Amino acid sequence: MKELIIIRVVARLMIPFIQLFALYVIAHGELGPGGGFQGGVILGASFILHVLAFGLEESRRRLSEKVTDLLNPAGLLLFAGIGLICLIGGGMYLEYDRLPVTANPILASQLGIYGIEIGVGITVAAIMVTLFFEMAHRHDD
Amino acid sequence: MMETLHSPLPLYAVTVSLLAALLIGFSGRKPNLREFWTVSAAVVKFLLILGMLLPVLQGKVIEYSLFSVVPGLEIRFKVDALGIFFGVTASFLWIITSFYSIGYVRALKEHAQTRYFICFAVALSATMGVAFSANMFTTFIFYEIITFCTFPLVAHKQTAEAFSGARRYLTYLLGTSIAFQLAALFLVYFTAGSLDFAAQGILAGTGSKTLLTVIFVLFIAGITKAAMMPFHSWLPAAMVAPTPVSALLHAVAVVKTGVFVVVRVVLHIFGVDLLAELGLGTALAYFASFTIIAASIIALRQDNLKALLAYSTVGQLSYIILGAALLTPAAIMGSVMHIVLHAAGKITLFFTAGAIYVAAHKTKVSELGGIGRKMPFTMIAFSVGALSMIGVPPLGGFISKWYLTLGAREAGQMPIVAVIVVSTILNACYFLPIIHAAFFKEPSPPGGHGEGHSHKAWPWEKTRYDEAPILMVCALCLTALVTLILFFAPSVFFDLAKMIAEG
Amino acid sequence: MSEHLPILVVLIPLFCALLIFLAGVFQKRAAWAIASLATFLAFAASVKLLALATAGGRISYRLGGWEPPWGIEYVVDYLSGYVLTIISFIAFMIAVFSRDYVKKQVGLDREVNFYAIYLLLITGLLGMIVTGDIFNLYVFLEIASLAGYALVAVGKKKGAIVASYNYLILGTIGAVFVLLGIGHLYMVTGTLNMADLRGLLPGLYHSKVVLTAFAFFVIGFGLKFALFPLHTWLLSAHSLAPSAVSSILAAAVLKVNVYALIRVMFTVYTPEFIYNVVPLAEIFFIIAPVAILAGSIMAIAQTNIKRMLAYSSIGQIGYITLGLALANETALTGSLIHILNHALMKGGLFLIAGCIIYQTDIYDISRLKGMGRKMPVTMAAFTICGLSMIGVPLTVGFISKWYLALGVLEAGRWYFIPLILVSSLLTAVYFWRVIEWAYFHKAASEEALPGRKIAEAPVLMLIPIGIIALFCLIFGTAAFIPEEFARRAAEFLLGGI
Amino acid sequence: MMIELIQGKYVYWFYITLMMIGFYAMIAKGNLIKKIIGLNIFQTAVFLFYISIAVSEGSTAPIMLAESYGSLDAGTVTYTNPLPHVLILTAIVVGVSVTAVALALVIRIYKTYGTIDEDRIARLEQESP
Repeated sequence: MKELIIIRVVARLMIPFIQLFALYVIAHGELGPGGGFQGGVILGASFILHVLAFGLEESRRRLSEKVTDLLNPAGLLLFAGIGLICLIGGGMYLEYDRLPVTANPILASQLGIYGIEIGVGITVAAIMVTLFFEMAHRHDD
Repeated sequence: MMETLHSPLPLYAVTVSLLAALLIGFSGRKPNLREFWTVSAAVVKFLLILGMLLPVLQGKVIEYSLFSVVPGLEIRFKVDALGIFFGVTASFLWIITSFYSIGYVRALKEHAQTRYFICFAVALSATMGVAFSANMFTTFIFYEIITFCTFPLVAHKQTAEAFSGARRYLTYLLGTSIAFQLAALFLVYFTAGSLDFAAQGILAGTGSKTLLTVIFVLFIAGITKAAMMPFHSWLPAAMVAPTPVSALLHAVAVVKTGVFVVVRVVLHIFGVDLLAELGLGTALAYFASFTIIAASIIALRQDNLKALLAYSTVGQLSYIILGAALLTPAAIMGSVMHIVLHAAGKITLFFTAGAIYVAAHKTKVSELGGIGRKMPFTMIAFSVGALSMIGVPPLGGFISKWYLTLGAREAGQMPIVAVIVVSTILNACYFLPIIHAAFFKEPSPPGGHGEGHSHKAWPWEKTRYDEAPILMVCALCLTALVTLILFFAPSVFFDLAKMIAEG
Repeated sequence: MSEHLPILVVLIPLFCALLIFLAGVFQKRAAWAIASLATFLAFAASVKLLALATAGGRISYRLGGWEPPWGIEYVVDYLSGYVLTIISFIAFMIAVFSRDYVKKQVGLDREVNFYAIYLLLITGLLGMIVTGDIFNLYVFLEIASLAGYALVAVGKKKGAIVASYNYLILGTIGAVFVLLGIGHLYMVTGTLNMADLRGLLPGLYHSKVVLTAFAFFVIGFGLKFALFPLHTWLLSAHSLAPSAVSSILAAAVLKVNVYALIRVMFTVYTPEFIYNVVPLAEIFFIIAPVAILAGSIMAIAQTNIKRMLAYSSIGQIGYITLGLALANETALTGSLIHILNHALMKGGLFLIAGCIIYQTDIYDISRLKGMGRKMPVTMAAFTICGLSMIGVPLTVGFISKWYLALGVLEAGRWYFIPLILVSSLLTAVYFWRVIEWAYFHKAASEEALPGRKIAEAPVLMLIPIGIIALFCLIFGTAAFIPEEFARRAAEFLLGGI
Repeated sequence: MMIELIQGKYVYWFYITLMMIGFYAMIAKGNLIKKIIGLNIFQTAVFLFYISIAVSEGSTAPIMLAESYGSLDAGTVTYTNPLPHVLILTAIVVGVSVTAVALALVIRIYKTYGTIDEDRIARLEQESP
């Protein structure tokens, strides 16, 4: 385990920055290059780095199966739910300018896209992690 | 134009035995109640049909439209002279057969009696459906229902032999009806735009000569229930069925449905004029003649009594087709009359065959020596039936043969007259020896035939008379009597036949 | 609210699938209830949509409020309303059926995943039906396909995983071909909206790119719905999957892919193109008869009941393609009714096979002796569905064959009549065999199944079967109902928008 | 003529070659993992095709620059068509999902049969149906 020490220290240092960058990419998606997909992948990668450095069990303790299982559909639900809320505002599905949170259509549209990018980001990250865990985990049963 | 009555009576006549089938199914545990349903349905059905007979005799037509499946395909009933003719015949004989069946299955303690009676009732419903249908689509449906619901009856014994017979039965009937009859239906609907029966046919002036010929051939090949050669071999195979089944279904309901549909097609799909113009009537007549002669010759060689009767049926059915094919009024009358006359005669013969089997456990012609002395009523009835088949006056069979011959002469087809004569001789050749043996030969010593019952003497040898159960004997005497009465008082049927022949 | 139905019909199963995942973390038992409810709501929405489309014609829904040629459009017209109703109905029936079946044949631990993936499959299928955007069609196609691969592998049968893998490989080839076809069309027209494409394409009908695109579509969707030489994946996938899955694959997935091809043929391209420009009909005239005959003959040779049903699907697909190729309204009506017919009866038959397997673990037809008495409801339903498959009058199978045959005659190709009839006979052979074993033979001695009394399946499995069988009869007798919708749809397809 | 066809449309030849390589691997390889690799090559070829149809000579990325904001002049700047990129983004996600499902299946196949060779699996299946 000793040879891992460098990796672990570096990983410990890097992971918060990677995650911060992921959040930036997600949040920035509405105006510039970036968005939920890319940000989600980066976010997921940070967890995968954690697994590589600290091992499956340690990571699972931090991010339990239950949480990823919940986050998987939750992100999608956020996406689809925002689309559905637009219906309440009298618009079509995913017509963000009619999002019934503000009267300003441009603001509403921005908020809607933010929400959706966040939803996509959550799901992509959670799926990445889930896939990685599933593949890395040896099913000996 | 004929007057048309709209009344649901035909529907009731068809469904009454369906209802009975349900009730029979529910009262399977109580045999007496179950049999009560069978008999009462038979009686009610007959009365309903009698109720329709009078208006039809006055020249009216009863119609009832049930529903349309899709535009152009309608389930509709129409009671005309031809339909009521067949309806009266079949429903009357059902009453008698019901009693006979009860005697038969109880005497032999058959298994699956409830299924037997249910299928029987459904088969009768479907037969009425064919008789009263107003278009080819309705006919086709009931035609197929008959096939399906008689399968369990034919396979009733559930032995390997019964199954192989029943499978052949189904293969022939279902196979040809799907392969040919359905194709004919498609073509008729496509060329004429309708499947309704009409007095002068619906195909005149619609398609090319080739197309109409193809349709006709498809119809004749597809209506295998008429047992025309070469599609006849299901009928002898179906003789594995219990005798009442053979009696009603294979002397009346199933095979008569076949010839009835052929007559329908000839008269009401094609029309006499069109067939005459196409020359198809004559072709069919010669085809039928071949079946008549060939079947009689095969019948000569049969030792199994029921097989003999089956081949005799094959031949006799072709008389009916022959009559229709000749296309002259007299021939059509003879043909239609033969439906009822052959039915009465052949059902008597089957009944006696069943009675002999129940009382003496004999199935072979060669075993019947001297049986007339033990079962005089049965064998007298047998003789009446056989003589009617041959066409000896004063029995019913004579009338139809007379008109057929007349019709053949009218049509100028002397070879057909010869065919009728030859076949009469052949009929005599296979029936008379049986009668002779039954009454004038010494009984064959027990044990002399068949290894199956060689070990002990039969109880009937001790007593002088050993008839089948009373219900069965009554039934077969009654049908023999009907054969006789039909010669002297054919008036109702005669009038109907005339109406049919005159269109 | 009803103006949002085109999107809701897709969203309901999607939301519920996510809900099942979410709820499954805490409560595994809710999965079945949610799935049944979702499919029922989708069915109700479909019925309403069909009614709306019948009354008022084409319904268009602009996703995100974007105008059609630019935004994604969802369209419900006669055809999609009709297919939508059929598919959502079957999906509902199968969802109800699954409760007991999945518990036993799939296992409790996979229950949540099963229902969620099932709903995703339904989402994909319904999405494929309502979408009016051709790329969106591809996305839904892949959603449905992925869910399908997963569902095939979900069962306990060993070979199912390999079957699923092969299905995946061939299915993906098919999907990529579709994607290529879309790319080619986009390359020359710059639009993805089906109606827009229809308007832009006619001038380009002789362009090689457009022709190539069409070939890609036919092969791509053909792979997905097992068009004859491309059917190999179907046999093991349909026969080894759990029966509820086989049922949805045969009844819904095949049908929706056929529908997608019809959409592309008639809405993206025009009848003028498919019948006059490309030799599609000539190719189908060769493929369809071979498929019909080969499917029926191979079905006769099978001893495994599910394999028999799988082979028969290939033949039935042949009927539908034959109707498409005949290029007249009657035949197309027949094809569309056959979509309904095959969905009902094959869906029903696989469920029935599921009932039998659930209760007895019998796959072999010859071991069904005496089953008619032991499982009367199941076998009665089997008989009805079987008769419908043969095409006996008063079942819906007769109606589709009737219209196909009339269409054949109208097209002047009488030589297909014997084909239709012969295949009916062959179908009769393999169904009658089962019916005879079940009803007219004495049951094998109990030793064959030690210590187990065979009884009827649970009520919740019987009800869907019963309803499906009943509909086979209802639509066979009151056939003017499906005929009305199918004929309108056929008229609409051939007549142009 | 031939040269022109190859030179002028070399992108298409490129993607067709790539596609056939992938197709070959999917059909001919016995190793289930190699089939999946083939599948990915096959899909990627189509993705490249899509991207290639979006390009037009001398075009820039379709990002609205600050200086052109408000005075949108379509004639001056040529953009790459962004739509195929978006479509392919979706298609890539789909492709990843397919790969994931395929790999999951291979893992289960390996656990059941102990091999990922197609012929051996077929033989095992025949031995114990």
